[in-house]
Amino acid sequence: MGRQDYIGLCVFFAVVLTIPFLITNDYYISVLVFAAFNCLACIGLSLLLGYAGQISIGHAAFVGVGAYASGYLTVEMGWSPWMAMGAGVVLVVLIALLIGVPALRLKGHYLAMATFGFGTILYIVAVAAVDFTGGPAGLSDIPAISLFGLVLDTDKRFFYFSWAIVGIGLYFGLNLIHSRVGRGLRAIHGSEDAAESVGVDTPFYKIQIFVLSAVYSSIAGSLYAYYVNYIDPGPFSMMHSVLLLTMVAVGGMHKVWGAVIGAILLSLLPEFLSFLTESFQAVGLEYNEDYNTLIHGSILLLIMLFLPEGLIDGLGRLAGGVGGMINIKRHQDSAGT
Amino acid sequence: MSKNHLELINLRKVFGGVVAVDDLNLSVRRGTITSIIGPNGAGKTTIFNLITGYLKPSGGIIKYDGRAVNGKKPYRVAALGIARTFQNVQIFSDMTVLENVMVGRHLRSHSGLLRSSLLPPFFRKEEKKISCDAEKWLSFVGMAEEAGRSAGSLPLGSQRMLETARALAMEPNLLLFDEPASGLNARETVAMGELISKIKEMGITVVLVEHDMELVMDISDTVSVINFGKHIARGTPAEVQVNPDVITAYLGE
Amino acid sequence: MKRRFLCAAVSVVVLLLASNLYAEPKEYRVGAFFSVTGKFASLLGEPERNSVKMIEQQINDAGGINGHKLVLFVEDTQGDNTRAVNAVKKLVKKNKVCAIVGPSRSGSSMAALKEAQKAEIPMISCAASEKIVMPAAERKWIFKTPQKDSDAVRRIYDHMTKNGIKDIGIISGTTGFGNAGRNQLKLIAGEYGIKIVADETYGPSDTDMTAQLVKIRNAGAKAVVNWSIVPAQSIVPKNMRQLKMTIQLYQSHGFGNVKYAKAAGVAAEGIIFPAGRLLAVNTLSDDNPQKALLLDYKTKYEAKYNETASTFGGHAYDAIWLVINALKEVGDDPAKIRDHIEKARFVGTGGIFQFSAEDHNGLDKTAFEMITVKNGEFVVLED
Amino acid sequence: MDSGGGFTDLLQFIFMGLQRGSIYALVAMGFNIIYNATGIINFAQGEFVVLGGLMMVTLTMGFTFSIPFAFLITVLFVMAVGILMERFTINPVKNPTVLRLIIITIAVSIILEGSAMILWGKESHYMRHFSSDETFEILGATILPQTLWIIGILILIVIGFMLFFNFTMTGKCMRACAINRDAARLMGINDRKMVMLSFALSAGIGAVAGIIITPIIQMDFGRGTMLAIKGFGTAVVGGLGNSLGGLVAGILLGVIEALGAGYISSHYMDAIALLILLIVLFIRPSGIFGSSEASKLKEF
Repeated sequence: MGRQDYIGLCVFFAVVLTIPFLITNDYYISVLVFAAFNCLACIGLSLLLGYAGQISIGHAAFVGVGAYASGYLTVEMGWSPWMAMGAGVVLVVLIALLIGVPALRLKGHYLAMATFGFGTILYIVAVAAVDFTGGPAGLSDIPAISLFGLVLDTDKRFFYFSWAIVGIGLYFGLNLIHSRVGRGLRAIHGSEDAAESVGVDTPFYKIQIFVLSAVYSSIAGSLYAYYVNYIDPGPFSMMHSVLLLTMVAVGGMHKVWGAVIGAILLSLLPEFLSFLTESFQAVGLEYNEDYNTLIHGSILLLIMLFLPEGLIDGLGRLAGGVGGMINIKRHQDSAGT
Repeated sequence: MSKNHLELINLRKVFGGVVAVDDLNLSVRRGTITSIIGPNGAGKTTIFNLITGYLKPSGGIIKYDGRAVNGKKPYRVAALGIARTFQNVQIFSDMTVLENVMVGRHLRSHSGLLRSSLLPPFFRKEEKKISCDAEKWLSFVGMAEEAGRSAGSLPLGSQRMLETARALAMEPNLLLFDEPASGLNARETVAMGELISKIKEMGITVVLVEHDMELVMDISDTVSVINFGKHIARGTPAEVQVNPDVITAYLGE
Repeated sequence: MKRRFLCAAVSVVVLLLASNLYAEPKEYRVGAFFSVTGKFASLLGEPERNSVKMIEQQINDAGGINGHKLVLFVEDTQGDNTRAVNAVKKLVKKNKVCAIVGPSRSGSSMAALKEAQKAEIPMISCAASEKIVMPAAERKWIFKTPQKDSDAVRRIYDHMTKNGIKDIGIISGTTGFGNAGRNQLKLIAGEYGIKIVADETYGPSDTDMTAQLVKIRNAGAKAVVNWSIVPAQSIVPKNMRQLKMTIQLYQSHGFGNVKYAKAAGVAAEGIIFPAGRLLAVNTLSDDNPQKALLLDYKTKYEAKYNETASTFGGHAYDAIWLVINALKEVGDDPAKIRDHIEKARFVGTGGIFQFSAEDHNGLDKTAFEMITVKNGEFVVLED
Repeated sequence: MDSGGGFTDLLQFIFMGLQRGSIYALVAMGFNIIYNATGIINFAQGEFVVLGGLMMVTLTMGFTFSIPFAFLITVLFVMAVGILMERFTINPVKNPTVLRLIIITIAVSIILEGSAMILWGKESHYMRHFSSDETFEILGATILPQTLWIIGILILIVIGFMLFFNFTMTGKCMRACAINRDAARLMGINDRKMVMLSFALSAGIGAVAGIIITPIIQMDFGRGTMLAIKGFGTAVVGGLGNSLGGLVAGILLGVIEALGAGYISSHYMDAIALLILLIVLFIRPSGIFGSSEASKLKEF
């Protein structure tokens, strides 16, 4: 049980290692680097949402805190990127505790609203606190991070670095869900009352996982800052929080792998759309970029309508054929009663 | 060690203006099966919820092993060795049967967030032990074969058994059953009765809220009758059955 | 069902092949990236995209550049920095362009410029902030065509000084553009002995600035400067009128489309703002060196797209012509193009550019004309 | 022309707050109607407002229809959009979970936003005021006639809905569905129809909000998200599902924002309102007017 997850992890590392040999164009490598940031944040979010059942529409703010801590401390204070990243994590832990302790007493839409409101406040602060964040003009000239003396300033190097961190995050996440703590979290999702009846300290567990998922986001943010070398409030807005949430849901929120798949696919979607645009234009068809918004919305809608468990289960079901379908159906029917 | 394992002294719970539990006094002797019976709405489940911390008493004292345990959170109550089942079965339907019972071992294991995330489960001693123990309790209720199944796909009878196995995995001193036979067929009810008796033989004190009188009279050492949140009678099954107050309460004036 | 899927798959493959077959060896490849569908910046990106597309067609209809076909690759950043960074990489690494025009927004430019620098491909931004090209020695490969914020501020302050205005209130949107303007307004005020008595901001989607204006009024300001992109530029004058504030309103050069003045109706009358000459081309004197070019761009754009030409489209127009001129002279070697642009003297819609190693913008404050709104039209303000 | 002192300013801010707040209240009302019928938070609510505003612009400025006639057509049009949305995206969902439904409404809002962008373009559209756009003074503070229209129409809608929910059979059925869907179904109420009706009504309210605010703020395709956010916040502060609460919370938030911008700092205006929202949530998780049980019901 759970062993296939670890086989999956090995496959994951093998794929990451070979991709730069298969894709020689650095542009696609860089698209995948951005996908890695989303992936990392989404793994954290799926631990919170899919396993512990607690929603957050404010995670982009944690990504932002990580990015800004890294940006400010390296540019203004001259810290080393690694120290700044660590400081970002510490800061995010403190902020997550501050907001999480009162917010996690809430449920459902109220928790959604609280995380959302908090995220928006941090965004407004990022825009308004010009002295620290540079305001809308942002912080530029953030240094690149280096590993064992190797400066990670090419796309390939950063590709390996960022996906290795995703891999580590994935490894921690997978271990966690197959452990005592992970079972406790899933129990909270299943039935909070029952979890408490066997002694699961639900408030403590919720806050722990909230903090952990915020840390994932923070590291994703720091990596973003070191890769782009420039940050402004734009990428940490609420739209990005919603996007992260969507990635998790599209991939399948009850599996960590779902978050990975969802993050990669939705990160690649704009590329697919621009490919579509080019192809239409290349054969002389009149096609306007404006339609891309429509296509984006439609894809999201179709996935949610027809593959409600997310791509990972949905595709698995399609692959599993009719027999598998009946099985799951029976499962659902009895679960529904 | 006091003779009474659990003692409720002037316990009171008011919802809005409605008195659900009205200065109730009740004691449960160690190692016995005590049943609480009474008409619908008599406040039986409320009593369980007060004991296990899901509700805060409006007044009175709950003594467990001679110590007051009022107002503790449910997970603290569980840590004292009090386990319970729920009237509407509460299992973790997205997890496997075995995993459900493994959650029951929560208090008997210790890995925290960090230790849990560092090593995969098959490299961890504690994880193996948890799974071993869980299998043991699953066999105890006769469900060893179902270990890999998704808990949500079980029929109701097995779900109640599973809930019991999960509670037993806590190795509690006191186990509260909230209508364990509701929704079960005759055969399953008998099996449940046998299981509860077996649990008592292990030295665990059992408190039972149940509507199935046959089951109650079969296995209980003591029966307490509650009506409108008040204790109206107490005794052996035989005594209670002939008590005129009880008959009035059930049949009306 | 299955057959339809197959058809779709085949056509996708065909499309893919078709797009690759397009590559001919002798063409000049130029990249462009604008915020065509972004929420707050599509108003900039659309005319920019339209302008460069128009020029591409114009050039190719006339037989290309020295016989080379001009192939333009346009990316949509959606106003998003991540996409902007990716777009530069795509243009450089996939499309192998020799120069890049865009993006529309200051933030996107700041995020993307590192990639252009690293790839050593000239990038000519259409965004306002001066930080993009400062210091020019470090931003070796980066140029920009819109006029400088600081020059816009100077023109406004010149006008204030002439009219004896000392105490002013400023109000700006919390966008990169608004913020950059706010900084310049505060920075330069001292030079002119102007005192900023109130400094207010509002979010890009805000719809009512009454509270901020009341504060400015109470602070005793004798004029208001509003620095933002739409739609706030129409709302601020309306709010002022609503509050019966009669002090002079100055706006930034972002007020670059007569539509915004129309949207504000009577409230827009008398607004003063610095802008490139495109907006008031009809009131320019015939001997103005820019006039012929401005009229040409304006008529062609308006005939093709059936909408008023804006200064934003003009910025992209200038940028793409800078590249085309360089291509004509030195071919498609990026380094040569860069060197050529750095020395270029060029009459554009934004003004008369004179680039140098120290100045990658090439415009000074004479690029601006002070313009006012009269009977719903832009006219050059007579001193 | 000099400021008329502290009181005038206060009054001015309050007028501004009332105008903002009325729109928040209307959007929140739309949220609440659908929430009551389905338990869904419809994030496309803001797009109804945008569609209403844009359609009205086209009808009055493009086709030069009279305002009452255009008003009617616009509301009917947006209601039709609401019904279509329910039929094609909400109704077919068999095993709804809250998160799934939320993402569906987000997807619909993206689609509606994209459609609006294609149909109406990217610029912001303006529309003439219902009556004069000359302000008049009350105790030194100025107010637009359009603001009075907004407040007046809000009051009419509130009264209209109170009558509808309390005195018509359909309204009572909708309330029954909101309280207990299963029980209502057992009583023979067609709950599916009620869900559709709730989408129609809340789309209609959204359209009205868009129509009355457009003369003041102008309308463009991208405004929906922010309106939805503010409206959702309002609905939560007022207690989800509580229409009267939403009304009061809307006005309150609008006034607080205006006062915050006026007296504290315009840089942090939106943050102030959200901070209050958070404090309300932490102290009274069910909103100012919500019942505490309601907040425990829905889970993800």
